[in-house]
Amino acid sequence: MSLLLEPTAQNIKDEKIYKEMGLTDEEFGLVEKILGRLPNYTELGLFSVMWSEHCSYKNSKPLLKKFPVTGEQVLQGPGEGAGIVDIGDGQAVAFKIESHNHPSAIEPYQGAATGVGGIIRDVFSMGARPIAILNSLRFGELDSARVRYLFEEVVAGIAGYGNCIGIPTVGGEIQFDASYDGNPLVNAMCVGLIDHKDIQKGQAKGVGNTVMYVGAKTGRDGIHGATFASEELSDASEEKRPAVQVGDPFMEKLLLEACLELIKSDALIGIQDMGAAGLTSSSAEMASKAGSGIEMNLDLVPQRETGMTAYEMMLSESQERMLIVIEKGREQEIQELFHKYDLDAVAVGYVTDDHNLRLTHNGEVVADVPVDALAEDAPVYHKPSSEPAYYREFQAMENKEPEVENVEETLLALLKQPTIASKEWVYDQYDYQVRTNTIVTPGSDAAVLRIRGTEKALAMTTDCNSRYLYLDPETGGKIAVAEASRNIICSGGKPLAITDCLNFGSPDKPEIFWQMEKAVDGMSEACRELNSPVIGGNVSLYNETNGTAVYPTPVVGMVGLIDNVKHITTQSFKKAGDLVYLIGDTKTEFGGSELQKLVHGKIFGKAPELNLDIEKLRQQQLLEAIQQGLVASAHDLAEGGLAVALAESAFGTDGLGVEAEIDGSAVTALFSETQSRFLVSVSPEHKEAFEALVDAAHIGHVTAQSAIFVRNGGQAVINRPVKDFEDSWRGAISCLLS
Amino acid sequence: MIKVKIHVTLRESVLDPQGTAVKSSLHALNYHEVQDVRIGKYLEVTLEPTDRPIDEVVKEMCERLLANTVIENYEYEVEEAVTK
Amino acid sequence: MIKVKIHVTLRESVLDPQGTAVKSSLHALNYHEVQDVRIGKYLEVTLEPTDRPIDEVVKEMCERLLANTVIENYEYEVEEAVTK
Amino acid sequence: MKFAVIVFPGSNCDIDMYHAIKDELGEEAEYVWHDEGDLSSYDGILLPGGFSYGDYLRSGSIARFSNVMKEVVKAAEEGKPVLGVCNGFQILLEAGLLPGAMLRNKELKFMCRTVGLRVENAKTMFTSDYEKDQVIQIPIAHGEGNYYCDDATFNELKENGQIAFTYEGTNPNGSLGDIAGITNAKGNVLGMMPHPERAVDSLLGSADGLKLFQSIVKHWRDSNVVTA
Ligand SMILES: Nc1ncnc2c1ncn2[C@@H]1O[C@H](COP(=O)(O)OP(=O)(O)O)[C@@H](O)[C@H]1O
Ligand SMILES: [Mg+2]
Repeated sequence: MSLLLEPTAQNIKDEKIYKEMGLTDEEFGLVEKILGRLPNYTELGLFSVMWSEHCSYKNSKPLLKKFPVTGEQVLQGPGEGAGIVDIGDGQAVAFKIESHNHPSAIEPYQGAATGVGGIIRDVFSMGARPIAILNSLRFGELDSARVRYLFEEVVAGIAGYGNCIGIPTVGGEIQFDASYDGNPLVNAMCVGLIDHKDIQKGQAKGVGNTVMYVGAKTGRDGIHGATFASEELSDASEEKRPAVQVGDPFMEKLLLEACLELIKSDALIGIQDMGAAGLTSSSAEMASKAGSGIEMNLDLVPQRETGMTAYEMMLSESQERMLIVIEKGREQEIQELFHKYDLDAVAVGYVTDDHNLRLTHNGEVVADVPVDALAEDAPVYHKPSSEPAYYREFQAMENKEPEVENVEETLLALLKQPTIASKEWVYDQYDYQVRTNTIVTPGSDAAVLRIRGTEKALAMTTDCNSRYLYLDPETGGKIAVAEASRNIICSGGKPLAITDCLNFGSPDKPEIFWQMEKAVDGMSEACRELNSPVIGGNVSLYNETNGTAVYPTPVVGMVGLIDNVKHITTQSFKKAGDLVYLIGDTKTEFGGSELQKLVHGKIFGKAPELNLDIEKLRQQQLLEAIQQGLVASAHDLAEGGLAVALAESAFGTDGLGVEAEIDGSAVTALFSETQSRFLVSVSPEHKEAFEALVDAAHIGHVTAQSAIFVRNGGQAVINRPVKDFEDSWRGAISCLLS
Repeated sequence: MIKVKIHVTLRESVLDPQGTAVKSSLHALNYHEVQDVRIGKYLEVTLEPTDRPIDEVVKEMCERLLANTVIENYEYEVEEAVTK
Repeated sequence: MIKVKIHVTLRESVLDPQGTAVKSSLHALNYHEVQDVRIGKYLEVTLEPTDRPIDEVVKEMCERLLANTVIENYEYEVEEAVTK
Repeated sequence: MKFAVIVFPGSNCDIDMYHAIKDELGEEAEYVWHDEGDLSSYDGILLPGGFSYGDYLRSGSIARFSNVMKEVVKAAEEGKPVLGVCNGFQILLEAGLLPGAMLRNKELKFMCRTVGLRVENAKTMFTSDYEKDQVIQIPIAHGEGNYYCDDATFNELKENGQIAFTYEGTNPNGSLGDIAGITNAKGNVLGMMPHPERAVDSLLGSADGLKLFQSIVKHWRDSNVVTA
């Protein structure tokens, strides 16, 4: 039902109704000052959503400024729907990652589905053809029924949307940890391809030009979604819950094709998707960016329900909608274009020069506010930050080896940990091949897609080990970027840029704000060092349940360019007799490791160190070797260390095994998570050339016998058929689910 | 034996893409008299009687599993059937 | 306005994988009294009255689009509602 | 040979089909939008995979009323090769060009993987380049591929050699008799759940699907091109 009786402006002030909408007393005072009068209910709604963290980044803006955002390759940095980087020959790649954590906690299927739908719109609103979807997911431990439900439904929702719209879901990552129990993280990333000449901006330029609404009709779903996403989940959020948005991927497929046809038209001036805060943010931001204003008649907005108020229409987050600005007088041809796809395209307003967003409804002006006040001039907060006590304790700890009785059994147990186990149960549900460009399907370090009509390919990955970030956000932030970069390198690509999604707890807590600050510092430094600027991203704060925050989880999405499909490399061993090398030294580093979690049931101590100079050098050397055709397989060492990497490289090879020799402590050699390491196999004919180029230790060779055989000082510590390990690894997740 | 017929429908304000698509298709087939289509689920559950009141059992099953009350409503009818 | 409630169910002879899955889930939740679950669709179609008899119209819509009679049966009830 | 790739709202493997024909097979292909009313200039008709009309209600149920479907029926009657893959197969079933119906996968999940297919009948115009009982590797990607028909129909399919492909090894979706693809009685309409158009380039994993298209072209050349 609609709110038939909206409170009056005076009521709002006297009864502090703005508080229910998430505005503070000071913020309300600021609104009053900007307007020079009291806001009415609709206007208050506009301010409250636009000044929410989700839209305004009011708590994170000062941090985001630290990110390096420029580089030769960058065509569009942060600020538009998606960032864009050049890949040569007049082509570019557009990509962005976004969170849909809160909606997914409430309704996991639809929350995840609409998350995918939203990020796809961000990419095609730039004029790019979406070519791939990735995700990054965090759940509690799978022994809880609620977590299993969330996990299964989120995966089904991602699959349901992506498969139907026909964009392959090609990769992602999942971690399971108790800190995400009540607050799963669902981040979706979309990658698109675009010709430089087609790049669009979300700008409302040219006084008198027509503002058109295209796509699905507006309903009462998702009202105040952006505000909701900027608060922590509690039992009270139950009542505040807006009607959940349901995604319609079929509608979005039509909208996608229509918009990609539209961008070829010279009638188009600007286009922006209606994401969070729907009609409000799209109109205010398009006008603010262009230095113009917009007037809209809400009577003309296509509506799914009857009797909607101006407030409801402006704050609705119904999905699959876009706002476009076109040259005045060309409405009909645009309408015809959309009608071909059975879509509504309705002129709802026009561009003005008074810098205001003016709305009329039923013949009355229902809102008249400066667009800059909504978009650009939202308050910015510099939150207090303080180093948490736990961090000091962890830093004071010595690096110690967890106690392990039997190395072989430990490897089996590690491979069954859901964070390490095969994610086949997940990606089997994703159509990762549609559009027939996916050369490296899910299961290797990065996914690789060819670019039709060229020799080139794109490698893409999402990464973030939040355990390291919890122990040490600065180092963990560096590692997240470095790991993404390693995955791109191992696939034969050169990193181009990253997009990031900063998932944290409440910034109002100084310890959490400190985590944010440090993580951003670490990420920025790694981006600078590895020449991979940040071209866009998203912030999701207040990821807490009943006062406990999730681990700091700044997910990194990275795209790299592979010059020639011949350079594509995967992690699987290729041929018996190939030499196996380990790049990088190994230290006793178990803070936040899988082994520590397995043995102690918790994490503590120092995160593994990261030296960016060494990281960079090793990545350069390895890429060079790959490009020279010297490398048969390459895999970075991540969770579970060398032992897990050896096993993973042997899996899915139809009968290959590996023999390796380690020295020193077997536990450290096999399970330490020291950074900047790679496992590489090289055909014997390339031995000299490879060794001349890369600093690497020759540790063994690929065998025709399908076993993992590791000796430590001449004595076998692991000797068992690959199948035993592979079955444990492959079956672990479905086993935990049933 | 007890047979319970359960209807699970989408809540008001929740988008029904399936119903919308079917409605357009009916229009395309010249059923212009169709004003609205909403699509839900229909479940027939057969149960043995137990100690607990049947209404309690059915409601609980609906809330826990059969309906997703975040977006759906449910209704049911109980039919006592002769044991075969 | 006429409201028609349509039930589309799988034919007896056709296996209902979804019903079977829901039944096992109910068992897993300790509803051991559940003997059988069948899942079908429930459609609410609102129509303006026309010259043609409503039964004729509804049957035709079901046969042509709403049910696939190779695997499904349908049933319906007509409710006349007062025009708003 | 000139192929029509029919595009319904929600089709999404149209581009794969188009490129398989043009780039790998080297024949002509054109997209044909669902409301088109004439297919007479095409020699073969391809109904690609995807989610026509969102697969709402039942997969294929809405698409089969598209304008172009009357023309597809006509082409089938004229004996032109008509191939429906995945959603295309579902549409052919709903349209009655092939017998039976499709249910949800028995695991109730969408499934994307490469499976082994056994060529049951190598004498059709779609399979003549394969050997009987040859096992080929072709990707599947569907949520509703659990083929069903009544006993009488199943017996007819067997007797007439209308079962073109069956799943080898594990049946991924629970389909009756492991059926992966069937033809009509005349043999010129083939519906299959696996995607041969995704298996035409070994860069993407398998080229086993190419022979299916080559069979079609060969059959067409043999019956249409008079050698000088
Ligand atoms: N949520 C997911 N969706 C799709 N693919 C996934 C998902 N999670 C993991 N994968 C795939 O499984 C493989 C292994 O993942 P992961 O262990 O995170 O790799 P890495 O440690 O190299 O980053 C990758 O190919 C990845 O894309
Ligand atoms: Mg990796």
